[in-house]
Amino acid sequence: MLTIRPAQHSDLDALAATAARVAAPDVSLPNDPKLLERLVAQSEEALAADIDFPGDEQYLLVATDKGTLAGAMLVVAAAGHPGADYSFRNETIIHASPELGVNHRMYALTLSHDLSGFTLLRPPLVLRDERRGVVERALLQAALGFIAEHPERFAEDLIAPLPGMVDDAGESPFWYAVGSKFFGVAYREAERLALGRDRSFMAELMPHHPIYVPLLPDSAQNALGQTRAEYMPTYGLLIDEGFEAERYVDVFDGGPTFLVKRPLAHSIRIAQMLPLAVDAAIGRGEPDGLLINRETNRFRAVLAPAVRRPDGRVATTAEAANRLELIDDDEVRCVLA
Amino acid sequence: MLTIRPAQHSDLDALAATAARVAAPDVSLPNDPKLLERLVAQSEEALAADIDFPGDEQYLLVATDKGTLAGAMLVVAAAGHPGADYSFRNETIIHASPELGVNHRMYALTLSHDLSGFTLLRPPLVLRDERRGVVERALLQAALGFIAEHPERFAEDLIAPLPGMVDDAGESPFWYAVGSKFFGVAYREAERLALGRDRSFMAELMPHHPIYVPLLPDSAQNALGQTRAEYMPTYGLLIDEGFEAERYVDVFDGGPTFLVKRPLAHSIRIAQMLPLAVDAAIGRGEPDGLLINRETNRFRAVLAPAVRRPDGRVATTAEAANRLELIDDDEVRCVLA
Amino acid sequence: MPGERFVVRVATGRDVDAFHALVIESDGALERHAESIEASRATIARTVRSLAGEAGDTERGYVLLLEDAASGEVAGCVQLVCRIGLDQPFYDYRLGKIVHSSSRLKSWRCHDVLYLCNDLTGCSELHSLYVRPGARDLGGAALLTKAAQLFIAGRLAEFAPRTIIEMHGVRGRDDASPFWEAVGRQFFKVGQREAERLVAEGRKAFIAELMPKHPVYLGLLPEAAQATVGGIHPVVAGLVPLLEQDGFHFENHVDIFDAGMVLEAHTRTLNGVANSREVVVETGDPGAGAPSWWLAAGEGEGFRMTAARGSLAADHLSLGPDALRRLGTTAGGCVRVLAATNA
Amino acid sequence: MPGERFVVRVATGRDVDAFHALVIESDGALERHAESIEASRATIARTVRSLAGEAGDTERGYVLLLEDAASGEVAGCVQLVCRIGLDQPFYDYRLGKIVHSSSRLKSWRCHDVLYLCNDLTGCSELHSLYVRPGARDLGGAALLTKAAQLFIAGRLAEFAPRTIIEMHGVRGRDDASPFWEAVGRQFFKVGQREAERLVAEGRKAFIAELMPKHPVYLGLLPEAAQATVGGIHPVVAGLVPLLEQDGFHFENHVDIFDAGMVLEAHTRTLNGVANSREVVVETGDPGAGAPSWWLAAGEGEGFRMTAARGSLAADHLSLGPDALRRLGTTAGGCVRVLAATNA
Repeated sequence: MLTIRPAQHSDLDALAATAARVAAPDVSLPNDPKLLERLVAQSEEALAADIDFPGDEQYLLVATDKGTLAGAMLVVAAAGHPGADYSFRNETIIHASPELGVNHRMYALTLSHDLSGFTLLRPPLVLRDERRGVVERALLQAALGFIAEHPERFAEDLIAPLPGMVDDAGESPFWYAVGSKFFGVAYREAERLALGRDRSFMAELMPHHPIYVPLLPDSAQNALGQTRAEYMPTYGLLIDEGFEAERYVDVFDGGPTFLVKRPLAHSIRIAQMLPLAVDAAIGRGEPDGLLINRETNRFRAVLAPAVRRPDGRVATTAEAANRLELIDDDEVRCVLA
Repeated sequence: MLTIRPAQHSDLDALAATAARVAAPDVSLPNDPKLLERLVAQSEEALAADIDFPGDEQYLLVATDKGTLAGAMLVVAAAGHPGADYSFRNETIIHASPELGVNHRMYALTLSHDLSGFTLLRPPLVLRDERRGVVERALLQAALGFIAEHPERFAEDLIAPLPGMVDDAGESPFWYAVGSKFFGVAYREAERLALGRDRSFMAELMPHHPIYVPLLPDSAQNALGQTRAEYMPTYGLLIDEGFEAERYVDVFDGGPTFLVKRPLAHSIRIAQMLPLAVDAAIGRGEPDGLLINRETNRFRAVLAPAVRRPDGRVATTAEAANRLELIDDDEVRCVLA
Repeated sequence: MPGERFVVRVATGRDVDAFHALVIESDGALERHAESIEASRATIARTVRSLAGEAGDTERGYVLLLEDAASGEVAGCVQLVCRIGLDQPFYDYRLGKIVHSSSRLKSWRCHDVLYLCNDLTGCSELHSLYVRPGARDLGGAALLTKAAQLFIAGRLAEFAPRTIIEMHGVRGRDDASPFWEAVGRQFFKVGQREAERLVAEGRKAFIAELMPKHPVYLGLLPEAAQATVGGIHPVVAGLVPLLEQDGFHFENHVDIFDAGMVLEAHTRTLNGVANSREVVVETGDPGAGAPSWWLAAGEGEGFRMTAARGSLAADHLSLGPDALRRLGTTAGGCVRVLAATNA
Repeated sequence: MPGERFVVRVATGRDVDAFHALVIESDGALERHAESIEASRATIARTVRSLAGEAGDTERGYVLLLEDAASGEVAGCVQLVCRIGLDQPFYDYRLGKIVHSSSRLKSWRCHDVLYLCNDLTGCSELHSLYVRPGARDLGGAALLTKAAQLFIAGRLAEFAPRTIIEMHGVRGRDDASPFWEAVGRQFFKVGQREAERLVAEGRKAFIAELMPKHPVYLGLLPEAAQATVGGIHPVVAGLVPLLEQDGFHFENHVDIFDAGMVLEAHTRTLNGVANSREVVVETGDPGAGAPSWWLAAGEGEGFRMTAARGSLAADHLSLGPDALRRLGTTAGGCVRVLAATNA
């Protein structure tokens, strides 16, 4: 039974192994045991603390199935905190001339701090097997459930960036046309620096004036707001969840940044708070739903057969209740199919 | 019984009389019988037409009570259509220097087309008497109900601008510090021109570069995003409805422009679709609710005693059903207290 | 010296047809001029009103014509505008620098940036310099630019402290400007010739409506476009050193359409203004060894300018009778003289 | 002529204390200099390395000192930097124009706009011109600016095509700059003196971090601030006409802190570069009626400059023995000479 809970120190080996097996893992989690260890410690600290408003906390959730790690997902309470988060805002500028009969939209990329302080969801780190879709969706929905249960810990606006397109040689055409002109370092190096905490070099090096999109080479224009093939499933999940990617792209690779207002996220909008009912008859053919307890450091979510009964309670298996550490009539957050 | 319906030609005299009695009426409706007549005709035309996506339609709703006009409200399907809508976007720019121990937010006003195509709600035009609050709220809720019932006619984003602050002499300090520097004409004249359809002079005359707010005189900074005392009740109504006024202000007077995503508007979010039940026992002490039928050119809303009964139907008076042109078991949109 | 074959004079109402023939023949090189005969008539009428003292600040300007002294045929022109941009905005790009450096990344980068600007508002301008192919080898362009300076020297109060001249920019195959293709076309959605035609007709509102409001990073443009910024068309390459000798400099402004360089000078320090002076002429036979001079005589409609050899002693210049005839003056007359050391 | 009391020479390692005393005494007027003795030592060391040919492009520069010829006391200084902005960005504001016009509204408006820019990157610069109060009436500043030009003339290849000099801007009461109060303080959140101190210490990253990224509309600022843009402090008002005569012009760049004017010149056309020449000196007694000259002799560390009367005939200049002594040369030596027509 797929179970999602906060990462613990004992997950470190499995986390490192998973990070090492997924291509470009830095997008989701650092592929570096030392950094992973620090991240898990930060997450445990944040969960144990009393927190009134989002700061530099990071929360790491893991999904396990039959005792093995199936995936992980990192949630950053406030992007860029305590400084600024950098993105390109794709401004629309209407250029109209009645004289020339012209009325067209120009797009220009403006370095923006708009997303500073928004809650940032990194794409789930999940092995590329047949279970990927199920595990990713469960992780995303569990993270949203956790956010909804703890509004004081997160921002009202949620963002989720996906890595930008690369060409057959693994190079980013957007970086080549834009970033490389402003940085004196290679793409990987810039990416590495950007993951660090001190992003003051961004103010020093990045363009202060908007960049007109139509003046860029076609290869860069085509990459704008596009992610890599291997992230298309995540792209689809975010769309299903009501995220939109219209205005913001990554300053390095032009990848899309998805946005949603917390109450408009699908899994939050349709979630029901229902009393739990363990039901021995459940488990044969009932659809799986995501059940989420309302805890902080004992946070748990399970993907389990779940049905809303006519009496207004949610029926599920004893194992699911067990994993949620809940008993009958405890209130549970349900994301039912 | 307060009833809201589309304006008709026969309302013109009452509309003109109301517009003439309210100060600065141009904010809500033109104080000009000729323009009002054209507006009513446009509204009737729009209601009669098959419309697949928002364009230059304008819808005028009126509220009547005991046969007299109590108020009116204009809804513009797509702001600025077919050109651009102009506003100042209050950009946040984070200026941080670890060296100086400085980390502060600079604000800068950027001429923006972001709101182009959004559905625009003008503030209700209502006489300043003791009924004002009730009538304004009913008009706003009815307009939102109409928008929710006809998503193909309106945008996903709704905006509602309020007029900016003026000083004791009736002058706008924001206009004096900003607009007057860019226009060679007086405020009233600029306002009049802005109400016209051809706004190409905006591109010709308005600043293309952002204006730093802290460099403006205090009087202009203080006026930013503030409305006039007489619009404070409307300000409160919009806040109650979940509108937010953070980023956009009017280019002329610096008044706030409120925004909300359609599904997040309070009256839309809490609305219930219930079968109607005329109930003779209703009408003594039951709270008023706004009941809205689901029509287009026969659109009606009434503020009437309304209760959700245990059987899932909404009970109201025969008069209310009559005015809604509905009978028992017809589905009605209910915004109940 | 080659300039001796020509005189330069102010255009009058009788020159409309000849001027119009130049506009048509130039096939777009006189890009500020609409191709209608009415436009040519209006331009000449402006000169006439300016000479008569009837032109306002926003329109004062003069057309100078290059004329074959023997045949009387018009062989070229140049136009002087006293103040540009006072009626409609005058646009160009300023080529600026933005430096980004990060000590942490040990990075230092200097970016060239184009700013759309109206900086040259209120300057004087030489434009529409055109010489028929037959007169190009004979120093027609040099004579016209010197004539313009001597004309300015005689009416200095009418001209601005700064004078500019735009050079034709680089064109690629099909006479298309690589800069236009990479930049202008993206904003205007029309061909360059069409855009120039609208400007020539005075319909310039579309520039404010459509041009980039934000600066353009040069380094992000295609290399072919970058390479032409501040460049000059081969046709005018020979002219640039002459103008530089006369005090014009490239001060980082370029044309908005083809990014051709704009040369700028402090009007009072222009060679023909600062170093010319008025002397009395007398008839003589200076001989082939005498120094060469740029010479101008006459006021207003009577302005005439040419080149000739002559002997200068104190404030008297001795010229041959042919030169006096070209200048339309006689012994004892007053002539503005500028040494033509390189002629 | 007053300059005869002084010589100008290059600073050496022995001048650290004297130079440092000027920095302290100037009380902030030498705004590019940190107040520590180490900073003064580093500045002088740069001069020494530059003279020895050991300085790289990013640091080459010279300190010239004004010295009382009789007492040997140091009475002023000026600093020459061969290339600015190559290590850290050099910022200033460019004062540009934006014109908005609408034919429908019959409106034409020209807005002055300040653009933060690095346009002057790579220029040469004269800065930190300071003369002790006692030497000001005696032409100390004039002598230093002429000395700088003659020094440049002797090492022209080291200097950029363009040379700039920033003038102190207008201050109000309490020595506060109205421009700083209206603009700089809003962005920096510190006092002007503090900001200048950081720049002097080479900690300039905060400018990139905090300065306005967007142009500033001048017309929206308080009038007191507007009025000081491109202005000059009364202390340097007398210097501006001298610099303008030598070829410096205001080209619309102003200081980012106090909006004081930046003067710019084409290095090769500077009076002291274009119009000076080398002649052989001989001892004589030119007398009080002889013309006055700016004179420089010696190379590198031996550079010495002064003013004196002298008689020039062909390529020989006759000077009194006192002038020869000030120049550190003898009859038959080579001297760079510039006519001091207005001295």
